[in-house]
Amino acid sequence: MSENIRTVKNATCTFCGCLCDDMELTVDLDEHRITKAKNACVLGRAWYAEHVIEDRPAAMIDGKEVDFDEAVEEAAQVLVNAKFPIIYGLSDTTSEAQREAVAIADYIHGTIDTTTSVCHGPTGMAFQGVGESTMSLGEVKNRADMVIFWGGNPAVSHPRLFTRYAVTTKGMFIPNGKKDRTIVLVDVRKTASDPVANIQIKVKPGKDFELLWALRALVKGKSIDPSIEKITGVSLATLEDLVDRMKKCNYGVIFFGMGLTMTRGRHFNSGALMALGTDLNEFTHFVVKPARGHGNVTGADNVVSWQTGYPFGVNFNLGYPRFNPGEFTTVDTLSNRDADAAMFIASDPASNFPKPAIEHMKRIPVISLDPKQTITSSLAHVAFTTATYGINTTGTVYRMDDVPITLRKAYDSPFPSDEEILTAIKKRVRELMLSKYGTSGVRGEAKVASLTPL
Amino acid sequence: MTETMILIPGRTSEQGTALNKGKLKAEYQHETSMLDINTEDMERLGLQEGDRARLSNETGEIIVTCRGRKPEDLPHGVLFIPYGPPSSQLMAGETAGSGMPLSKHMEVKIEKVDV
Amino acid sequence: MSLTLSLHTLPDVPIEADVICTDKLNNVNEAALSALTIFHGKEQVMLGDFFKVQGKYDGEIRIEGDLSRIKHLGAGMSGGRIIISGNVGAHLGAGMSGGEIIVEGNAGDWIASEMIGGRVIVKGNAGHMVGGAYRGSPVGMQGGEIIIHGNARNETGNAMRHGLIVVGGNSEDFTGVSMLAGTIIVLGEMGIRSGAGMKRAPSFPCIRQKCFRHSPMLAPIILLMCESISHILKSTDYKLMMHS
Amino acid sequence: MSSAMRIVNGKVYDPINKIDGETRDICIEDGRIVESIPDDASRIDAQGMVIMPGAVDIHCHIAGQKVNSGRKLMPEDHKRDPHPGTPYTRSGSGGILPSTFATGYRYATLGYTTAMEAAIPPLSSRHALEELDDTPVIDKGFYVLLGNNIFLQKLLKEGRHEEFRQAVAWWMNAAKAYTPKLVNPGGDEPWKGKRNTNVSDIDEKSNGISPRQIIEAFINAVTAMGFPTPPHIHCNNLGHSGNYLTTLETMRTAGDQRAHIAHIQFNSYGGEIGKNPSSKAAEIVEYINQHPNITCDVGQVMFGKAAIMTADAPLAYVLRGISKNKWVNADTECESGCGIVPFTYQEHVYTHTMQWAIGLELFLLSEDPWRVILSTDHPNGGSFMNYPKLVRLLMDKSFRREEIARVNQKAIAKTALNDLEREYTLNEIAIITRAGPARALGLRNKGHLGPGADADITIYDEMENKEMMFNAPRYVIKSGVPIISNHEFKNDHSGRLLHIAPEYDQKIEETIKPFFEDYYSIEFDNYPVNDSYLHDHEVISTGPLSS
Repeated sequence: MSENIRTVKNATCTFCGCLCDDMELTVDLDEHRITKAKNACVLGRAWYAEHVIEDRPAAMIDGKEVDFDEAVEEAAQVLVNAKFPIIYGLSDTTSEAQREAVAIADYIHGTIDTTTSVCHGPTGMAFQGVGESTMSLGEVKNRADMVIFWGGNPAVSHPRLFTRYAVTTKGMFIPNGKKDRTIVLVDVRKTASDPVANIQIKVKPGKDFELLWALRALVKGKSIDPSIEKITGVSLATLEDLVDRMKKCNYGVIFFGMGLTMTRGRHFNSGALMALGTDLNEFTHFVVKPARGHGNVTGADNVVSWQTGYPFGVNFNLGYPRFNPGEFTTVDTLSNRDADAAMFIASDPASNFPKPAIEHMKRIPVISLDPKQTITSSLAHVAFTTATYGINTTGTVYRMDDVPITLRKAYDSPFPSDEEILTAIKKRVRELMLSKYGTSGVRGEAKVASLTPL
Repeated sequence: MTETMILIPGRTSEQGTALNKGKLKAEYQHETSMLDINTEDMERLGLQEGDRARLSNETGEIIVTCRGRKPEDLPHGVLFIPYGPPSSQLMAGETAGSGMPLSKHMEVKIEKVDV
Repeated sequence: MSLTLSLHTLPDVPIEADVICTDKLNNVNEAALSALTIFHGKEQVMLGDFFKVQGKYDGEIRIEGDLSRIKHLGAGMSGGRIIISGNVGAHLGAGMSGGEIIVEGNAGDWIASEMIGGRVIVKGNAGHMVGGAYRGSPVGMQGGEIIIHGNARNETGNAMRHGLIVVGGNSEDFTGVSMLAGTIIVLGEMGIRSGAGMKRAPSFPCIRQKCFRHSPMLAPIILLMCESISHILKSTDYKLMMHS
Repeated sequence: MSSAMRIVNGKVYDPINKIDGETRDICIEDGRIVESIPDDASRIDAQGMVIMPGAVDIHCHIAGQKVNSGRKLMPEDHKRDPHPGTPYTRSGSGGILPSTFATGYRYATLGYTTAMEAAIPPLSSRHALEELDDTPVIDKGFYVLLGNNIFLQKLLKEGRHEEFRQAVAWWMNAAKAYTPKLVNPGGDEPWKGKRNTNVSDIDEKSNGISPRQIIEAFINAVTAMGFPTPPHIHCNNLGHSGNYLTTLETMRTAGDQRAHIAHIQFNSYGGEIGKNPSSKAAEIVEYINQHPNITCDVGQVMFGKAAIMTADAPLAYVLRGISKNKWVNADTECESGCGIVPFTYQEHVYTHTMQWAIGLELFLLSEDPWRVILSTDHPNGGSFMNYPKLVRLLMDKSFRREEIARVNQKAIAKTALNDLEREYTLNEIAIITRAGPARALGLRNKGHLGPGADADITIYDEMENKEMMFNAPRYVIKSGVPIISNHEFKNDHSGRLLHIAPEYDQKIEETIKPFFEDYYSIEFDNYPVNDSYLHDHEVISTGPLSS
């Protein structure tokens, strides 16, 4: 350990959607390492402790080191010349970089999608059907006397959700913390989150939808047949008790996870849960919140929405944004062999996508931006090594509850940030598109007014 | 002996911390090929702790290492695996017009692999 | 002679060809037809780049070849007939208000979604969201008929308000989900959670027996094979809506 | 932008400089209006055209978390109205809640060059700033929601008025905002903490404080600190029958100090709560006519698609019960609530017609156009894209009559609308869309075409049909840059952020911090927005001198 030590207070850990912004980082500036991350959870500690500046070229084409500009040129050529280029990822980067990525998709008339489509995309679709009653995390801390976790395992996925926001923390109207709250956990199996709960409900795998609708019926005062226990594995008495508690609480919250969105029923599962939360507002104040995953996936939703009007899975083929999950989402554009080029930003779909999608990635030119070598970067035609957001770069990230936070940089990286790389690619694709089609060239809809060059 | 069960991939702390070290590292690869299975199901399938099992469906097949879990912790017929490249091999590309593959609810055949 | 379009080149990426629509081709000669713009991914190309065009539109278009990557065929059409000899891609006849589309092979997802009138017949199988609503929209099919000889997949008739869907084979999950009115008849088996979130149903449909009731306008009737959701729906008189 | 330009032969409407339709040259240099420029500068011949300053929207919802949540909520609405890109401009989606790019370009296509987002909780001001940076062409700023701020209420309850003032100034800086916004002050606590209830009277205490105490304190503090515009107030009981009394009391609370009542149409209803509203436009306008300290924007309802989008969460819940549509509620800790409901105003519905008529009555009875400003409370009363039609309703009596014939006659019969013959002049339109809002906002370089003003200029073809005329300016110049020429986009422009930076005693942070650490979920040091979010910006001066 060197003498050249710096402390960064109130840094934000970008590992999960909690985006805890109370990190106190001890940085060894000579070793380029974070030696201590006070306040971090087990995941956060690993996130910081394992972060090293990789000994890799900043840019590679087909595995060979190249100039940055050469890689930008090649990436731009690939994107402009493709007929159905897709851009995907974006959850582990800043909203500044996300804004550039959407601009590229707009300029090249490509498709943009984020990791939302394979985490809470179904929740976004359900939201479009039913809306939701929701809150910022401080409201949970200050007011929630009943907290339900459904289909998720926060102890493992969002370790500080319990202590910082939702269970043990004390708040304005919750002076005694956990003692003032009723905690309920609904899952198919025993998880590390179980001990936190006053009430644990084990639902049969794939029966969340039925259980949620039974609860909705009970909330509305309808009677439910006791055979519900046979269907869902949960007794009617348990459900009635739960409904009674939900109606009587003062401020109720349901956090839910991908146990709902990734199982059969998908958007209908999360929709049923959001509708339950809405129904309960007839009796008391009730809110729901998907426990979002990767650092800035919520920012990706926000940026794509404000720039295009749609949250994910957006296609610009006709010169304006269109939205259709199942058609323009990345698992589909890859599995259906629609995409003929792909740029993956700060995500590693080659390690977690369905097999047919991964197979298609190997057939088409791939551009990757990642701080580390990944399975995706290993198969990429153009690979950029990037600075890590929140450690080597500043920028804006959105917490799972849409609260935006500015990152604090711990130390410099020799690699450019996603934003810098994407800005360079954006500039180049714009030039290429203008030279290919001209400023007077009508692309997209015939509705577009043709313009003469300046 | 072969049985059809439901496979649920999910996160674990070990998988979460290992992926910070790198997905190409042994630790991550090891963690993502560990299968949690109810001990009674194991017994019926003739599997012992640490035995290798083959999971397969229409999409693909993988070999995993079995980790017993108490029946009250993991229901009969339900398998759990940390997310990763092995679980991807069993995931179909179909999203039913949603963009979301069925990533937490896959029907798989499980059988013991004799080494 | 009716108009015949034969696919002569397989597309690399999906083609969007809502220009192949009966309403748009009256009095257009072969050369002009060949020059119509279609989208090959993001590239604007001409119809003739992919299709051999023969004849003149006289109320009927015949389309030949493997059209499984051609989307939006007949979308928005209000009359006439399209006959497709092979398989066809997504959004076939989406939003159509009249006329007829006949598919000899299989069809993709979202066929006749948000349809207002007319008829679509698929002799093979169809994909997801037959006659369904696009995301965010509270109303799907508002009229017309869809006849699938084979199977249909998830969310058949999602948020349907009027019209008829008949599936000769099986349908999959969430058949008739959030239906407002209209008729869905499935002669085979259904997936789980059929009719979830239906509104305004006067009585609970038959369970465990096949029935065939047609009651347009008044109420959604769907042929339900017993599933767990049925219990809940029964006990709540269907009055629970997805929205309220 | 050093390019100089002269606009010749056009009829100029510049009420601030008392120019009413005279033909004059307008000279532009370096993004400003100047006295003169060399003769060889480029020219726009505006023969047969009308020249006005770029229009200023004093109240709209175009950015931030709640608008974006509404965008995510309504893909079906965007699908109907795509906004294609051009070689100069980005693409987007239209509909009732356009994407950021479409918002900026569409405002420009109506001749608007400034717009103020009306309701941002400080906790999400970064989000609003990022969106506003992606909203092209127009200059923009936002009002920050402080009327339900628990900490500020605590100071007031404890009688700590000086600290309250310091804290308000601190918050303006922390958020980079333009002025405080009070929405249903005092109503958040019963909504969030008392089973979705609300305050129903300006003197009803909730959590130990009444709406009147909050309103009074903000007006006093903002007046004392010389903010360019007073607090903008969304009154209690908004949308409820009988609420005009609350509105009158709210205005009385200001005494003779300045106050701005937002979308006052929604607060001009007679009748009994829970029953059909009647019109109390005359009573409201009479008060405003007699009290030059009051400004308001109308919040006109226009038939067709709208979206209820408000920090007044209990109101949105009531409307959700009526519309049965999808509903969003979003609570922000210690600061605000939020409700969203897609909505459609229909001609045949009694209440909707009544709302429409009340708005028009307010315009037509107003004796001082400088203080009764045009707005639809976009998207609450309808899209800002309705402004040209609204202008025609005000300027064209026979068109108004045709429209009146199409709506619910029972409602119309209970209003004075049929008796109002007034037609707005072009000069008055220039006042309610440009000069008035600029003056109400204290924007001295906006809303006029005198030397030193920002070169934000709209040039319309003069036409009989005023809706067509105001729908398609031939030229729109922003900061001296010709954005639209001959109806086509020829340039892009980012626009700048307008905000204030009042001075405060830094010691106030020591008072705020302990509360913050206990009850907020982010760290105090991470709360204030840093300057990197400002991009191109302008600080509007504050202090007694500027008032």
